[in-house]
Amino acid sequence: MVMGDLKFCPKEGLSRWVEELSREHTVLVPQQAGDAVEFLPFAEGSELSLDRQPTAPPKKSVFPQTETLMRFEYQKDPEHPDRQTLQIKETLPGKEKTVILGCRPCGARGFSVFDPVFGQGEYLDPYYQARREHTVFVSLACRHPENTCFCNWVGGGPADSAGSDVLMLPAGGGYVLRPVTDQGRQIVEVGGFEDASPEQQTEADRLAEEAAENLSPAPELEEVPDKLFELFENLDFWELMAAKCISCGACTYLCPTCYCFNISDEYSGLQGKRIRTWDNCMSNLFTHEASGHNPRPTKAQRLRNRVGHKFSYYPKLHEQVFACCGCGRCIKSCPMSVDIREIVLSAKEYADE
Amino acid sequence: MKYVAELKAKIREKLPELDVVIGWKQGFDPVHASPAFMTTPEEIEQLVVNPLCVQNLATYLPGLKGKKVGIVARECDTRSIGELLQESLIEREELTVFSVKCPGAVDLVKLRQQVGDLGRVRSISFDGPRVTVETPDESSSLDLGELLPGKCRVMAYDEPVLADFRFVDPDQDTVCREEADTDLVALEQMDLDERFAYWRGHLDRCIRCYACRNVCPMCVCQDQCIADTRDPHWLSAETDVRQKWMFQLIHAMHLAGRCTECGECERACPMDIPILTIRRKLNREIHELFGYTSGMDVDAVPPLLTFQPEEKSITEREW
Amino acid sequence: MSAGNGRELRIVGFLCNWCSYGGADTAGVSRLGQPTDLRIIRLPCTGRMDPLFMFKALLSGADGVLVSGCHPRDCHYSEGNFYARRRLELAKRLLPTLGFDSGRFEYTWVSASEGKRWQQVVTAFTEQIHTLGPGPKFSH
Amino acid sequence: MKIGVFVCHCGSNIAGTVDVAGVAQAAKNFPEVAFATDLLYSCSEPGQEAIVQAVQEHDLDGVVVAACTPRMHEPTFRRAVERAGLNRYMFEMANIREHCSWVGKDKDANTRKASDLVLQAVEKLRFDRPLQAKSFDINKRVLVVGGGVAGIQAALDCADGGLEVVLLEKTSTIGGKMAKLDKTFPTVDCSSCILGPKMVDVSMHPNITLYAYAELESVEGYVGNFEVSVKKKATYVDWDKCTGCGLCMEKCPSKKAYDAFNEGIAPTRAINIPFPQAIPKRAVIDPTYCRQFIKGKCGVCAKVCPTEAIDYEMQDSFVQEKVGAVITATGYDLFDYRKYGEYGGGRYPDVITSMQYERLLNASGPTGGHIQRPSDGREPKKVVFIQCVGSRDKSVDRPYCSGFCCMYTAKQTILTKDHIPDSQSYVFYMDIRAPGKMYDEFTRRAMEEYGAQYIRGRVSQVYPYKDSLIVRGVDTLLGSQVEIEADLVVLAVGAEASRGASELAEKLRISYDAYGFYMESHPKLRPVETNTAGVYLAGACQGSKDIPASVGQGSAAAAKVLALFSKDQLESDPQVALVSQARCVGCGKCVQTCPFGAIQLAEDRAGNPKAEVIETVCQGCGLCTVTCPQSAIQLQHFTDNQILAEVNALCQQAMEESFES
Repeated sequence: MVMGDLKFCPKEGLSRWVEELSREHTVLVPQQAGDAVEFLPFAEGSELSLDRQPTAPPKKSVFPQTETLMRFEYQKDPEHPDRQTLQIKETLPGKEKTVILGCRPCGARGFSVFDPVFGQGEYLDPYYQARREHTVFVSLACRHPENTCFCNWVGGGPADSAGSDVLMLPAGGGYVLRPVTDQGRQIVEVGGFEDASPEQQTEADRLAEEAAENLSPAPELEEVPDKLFELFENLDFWELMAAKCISCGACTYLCPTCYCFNISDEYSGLQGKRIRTWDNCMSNLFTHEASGHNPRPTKAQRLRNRVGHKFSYYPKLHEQVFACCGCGRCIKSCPMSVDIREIVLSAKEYADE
Repeated sequence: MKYVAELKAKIREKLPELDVVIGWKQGFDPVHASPAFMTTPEEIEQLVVNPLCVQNLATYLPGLKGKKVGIVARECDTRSIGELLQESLIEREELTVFSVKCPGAVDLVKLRQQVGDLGRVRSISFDGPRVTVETPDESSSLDLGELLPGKCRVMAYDEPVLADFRFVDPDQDTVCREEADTDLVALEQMDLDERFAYWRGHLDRCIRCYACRNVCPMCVCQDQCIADTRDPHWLSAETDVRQKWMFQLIHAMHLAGRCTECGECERACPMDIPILTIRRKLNREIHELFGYTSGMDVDAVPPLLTFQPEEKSITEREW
Repeated sequence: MSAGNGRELRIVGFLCNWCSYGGADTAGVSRLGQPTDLRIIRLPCTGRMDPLFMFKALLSGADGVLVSGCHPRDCHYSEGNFYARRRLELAKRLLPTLGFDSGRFEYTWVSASEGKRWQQVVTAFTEQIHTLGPGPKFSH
Repeated sequence: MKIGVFVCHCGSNIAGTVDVAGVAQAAKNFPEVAFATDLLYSCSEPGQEAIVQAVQEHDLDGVVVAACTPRMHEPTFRRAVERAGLNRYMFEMANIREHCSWVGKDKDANTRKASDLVLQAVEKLRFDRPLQAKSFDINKRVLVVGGGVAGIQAALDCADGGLEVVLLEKTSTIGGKMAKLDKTFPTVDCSSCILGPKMVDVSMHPNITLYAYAELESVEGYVGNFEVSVKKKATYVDWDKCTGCGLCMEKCPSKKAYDAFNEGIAPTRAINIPFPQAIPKRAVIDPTYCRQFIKGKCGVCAKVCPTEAIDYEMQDSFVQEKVGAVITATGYDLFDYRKYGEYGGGRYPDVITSMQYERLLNASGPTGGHIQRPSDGREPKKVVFIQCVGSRDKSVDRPYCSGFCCMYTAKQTILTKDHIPDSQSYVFYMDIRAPGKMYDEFTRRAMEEYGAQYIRGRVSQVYPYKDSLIVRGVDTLLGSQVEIEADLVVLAVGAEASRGASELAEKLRISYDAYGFYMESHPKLRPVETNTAGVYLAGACQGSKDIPASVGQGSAAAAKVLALFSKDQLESDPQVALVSQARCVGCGKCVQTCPFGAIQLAEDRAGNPKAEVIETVCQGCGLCTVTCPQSAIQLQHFTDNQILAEVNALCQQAMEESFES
């Protein structure tokens, strides 16, 4: 780390910085709405809600729930109404920069699961790429891991910088700002902060370590991808795991790493648009085929897919990386308290037997 | 609860005749209970009954049709069971109801407002109306009455709608009570524009996860819900607030005269949208119009599946 | 002849084929002038009137919704309007809670012979919607 | 899909207040519209031909006609598109006449509206699917309700045409009002002489089953297959045994019973045969007057009856009949003359109704055809007739003209002169309505040959003076007050809907107007049909009518039934409910609400309960579609998607505003 890179932002300086940033960029900050905490555009008077893990991760800023892929319009020849031409309008996202400030490291890390799918390799997704390139993540390191946190299981940690452009480390009644990327550095510069003192840096490191120690120890998961694979045909196991699941989409829609989508056309008169919307493998319709056949007719098969995808199929495709950032939202937002950790461990133990 | 031992014994006794008994067990942390599907004596040992057992287990019953099912149910939960029976969505012969006197319930949103992030709670214990919560920073002593979900404040249930076995502690009082519906009253004090803005604002948060629908014991369509189909195409896949609002109206209207106000929809909503209010409003109107309360009488006909040639409570407009 | 202030508002009518649609026809045959805001959707019976159509119309930008069917006891299908009355009354009562004036939705009964009554209903309802003005909109 | 749009001028009916060509031009820009034009008269032969040609030339898949109401010409155009080779349900109508050009004055607004209505029809049509009718067997029996002259005619014509007829009559004899009349206008021939033989024909006809003293209890089913329950009211006389000898009536000690047949001008016995030519000629006990019922003892009739037909314990009984069509011929009732207090009807015995007067004139009436004042039996010399008693008067909610009172009053003045040559008749009238063959000539004869004095004006008061009545009125032609000292005042009471007509209509699911007269399907083109398939109208139940018109309608209704039954099978309307087996969860809510019992729970191959529609029983109301929360049962041609398409089309503008957001 280059000395002089680390800046200190006093607590009361935060909103000034955000205000400054919001002159040039859209700044999404966690704000309370109802009892939920959401990423909403900062406006004058917005109150930042940084104490709780945001209810929803910042996923939708890069991967919106509805992405318009294109607009189209039929144009008719008034003399020959049976002849019509189709006009297609591109709808790529603009190049304005968005800053997401106050997400947790796990929320930013989530995009590292997206990148291999949408942003690397043979097939590139221009919508994702455009948004990803123009979004800056200023993550807030966690001080107090929650009962549901398990980032350490999947390679993360309370002060993990993967996916973030700037890391905000709590210290000395404010934050030590640690730029991770050049974009991050530029963002920090806007604040005109003073360098962080060595004491502040030490305290920040100490608090980060403390937080990491407060996480329950991570189990060994190396064998899990294969073991889940072996359990694929074992429906009894999955029925047991899924007994209390109600097949809703709270887990997937709040998951920073779930990226499945559906594409549909919506019309109004002669105009229409092709949209891409989040899809949800817990839904019966996810694999409902046009013939009426559904290879995953029950919730057991769907839960198997969700867990399997995250802890088996994805890592097998992408260098043993789990498609999970350990944020624990699926656990705490589940109305029936389904615990993915329990399922992963059960799978591991089941295979052990 | 003192009766838990007795309850466990009874479940153990009946288990051989049953495919599964649904109850609650401790969840992933101190403040979360989780549904338990008990098939072995060991699993029965894990059964708990306390104010954290908030899930209405009746929601699982239609999915288990054809099996012999035992269910542990609070008084208000039996109202949902009554409605399911009334609509022939489950069979009485397949069902064994272990009715427990409700120990009260904790609205986790209210608890969070009192003690902060629930993910940091180390322990929680109950002693009559006192609730003691420990976090790494402090210990709080709270009043259970302050933590009750809204649904426990609008209707009082002393007795279950139906029960095969009943478990009550001798000194136990009914926790829920009938009071003015404060949420609804607050809403009705707003003017129309404010109410419109209220719903627009709240519903904009909806992520269309349909937890409200899937947790609802009365949502019998489940996989066939019209929210998901293109034929009929009631909703588009777009996520604008109109679609979200329309979905809530579909849900509410399909529950009209059927909703048992268990409040699971609102509890399940991860985005904390106060959707139960719409259903309560409809229930209140149904009661006023037809003198009907869903789920209380297994033999009644739901009000929207019947009519009177002269409707005493409907005053039609003169033109 | 939009009621009053010139600008038309969007009013969607749902009429049963046997009575009210015929009543609107009778009004037409008798040349009973009416405001032009209303557009009519023909249903076989008010029993086919899903209250959700009304919500859908209002959420889609309609300013008013009018349902009309056979008088109670006169339903071509015996009972359709009896069910409709319960469903529609309930839906109407929900509207204010959602932030819509309950006057944006009315249901009534007009027989095939009541052209005059139909004229009155359309005129009064259109005036009512114009008094309320455009419905709440979801501008972004 | 390729849609053709045809916008009708209807001469100037539409084109006068709608820019028809503009609407057609606008339609060219609607989705999937491949052809649009305007037509002068789309329903005319060249108009229909143009549609057929366009469908074939442009290879259209569906047609929208923007013209008059679909209630008028939908069947016409459906046939036209069928001729063009399309399925008849690939057609929609936009009603731009009754709902647009005829009710809006502003041409721009009308044109916009017409355009919207066409778009709405186009958007619905995009979801139309070809539907195929199914055939079903029919029961070629017909039920005729009402045994007056219209019902008798309908029953005889049907029976002669080879149909089995069930004839229902509320009173104990058929004949209706006509049986009470003395003579008929304008021929002055004897009413019972022309009706009597027809009544006998009914009783003798092998194809007719007559239930007298019976009422319709309930009706189930649909055209071709109705199931009716007939209530046979207790007569307390076993009609299988009764021979109609009349001995009981002669010996009955209760002599003050109300004589409905004679309009109450004289009492009758508690056991009674209304008149000698009654069909069936059977006695009925009126328990409100019978001593056996009031006091619990008497039994005279039972003792004297030679066939032991009397049965005091008799109860109402019910018979079930299956028929394929119903003709209602329930006739009319008379206006209550007491409602005009100023005429003294009901207070002064010598103020009587025209029908009571008929009974006084009739040789089979209680006076043997001698005109006698009810008060003292004296022969009246001056008779005043007051017309429009309960007709053309908004103040008594009878704004319509009963149509026949002018004629029967003229007849009664003639008969009065015939009976009492030195008598003088006066007629207070508003207008003379005599628009029938030989009708006006007849009223002239009454005035000119029989010297009836017609006074154009209303009567303000009738009051007793000594042993006569003073009729005070106004002669509007002379502009002076008139006072006539009358011996007898006859009120020409108007017709009103038969009592109980609305209850019957509800059972039959037919419409009636504000006065209780039944609604015909179309006032000009379908005068004896109702909007309920298989139910027809004959006679005054549809509106006041004289005898020739009633007989004509009786025959017309019979002809309709015979035409209906000329096929062995009927085609069911395919606009019925259809269950998506994949989406039905078998909750049975539709079964619970269907008014026709057209849905039953069956099992699919896996044994899951699924709703199943009995297509021929389903009437297509759509109640089930709304009841089903997952919309698994859809009313075809009115599916959720079709109605949503219409809603969306009408809200498109508002939708598009947000679409760009």
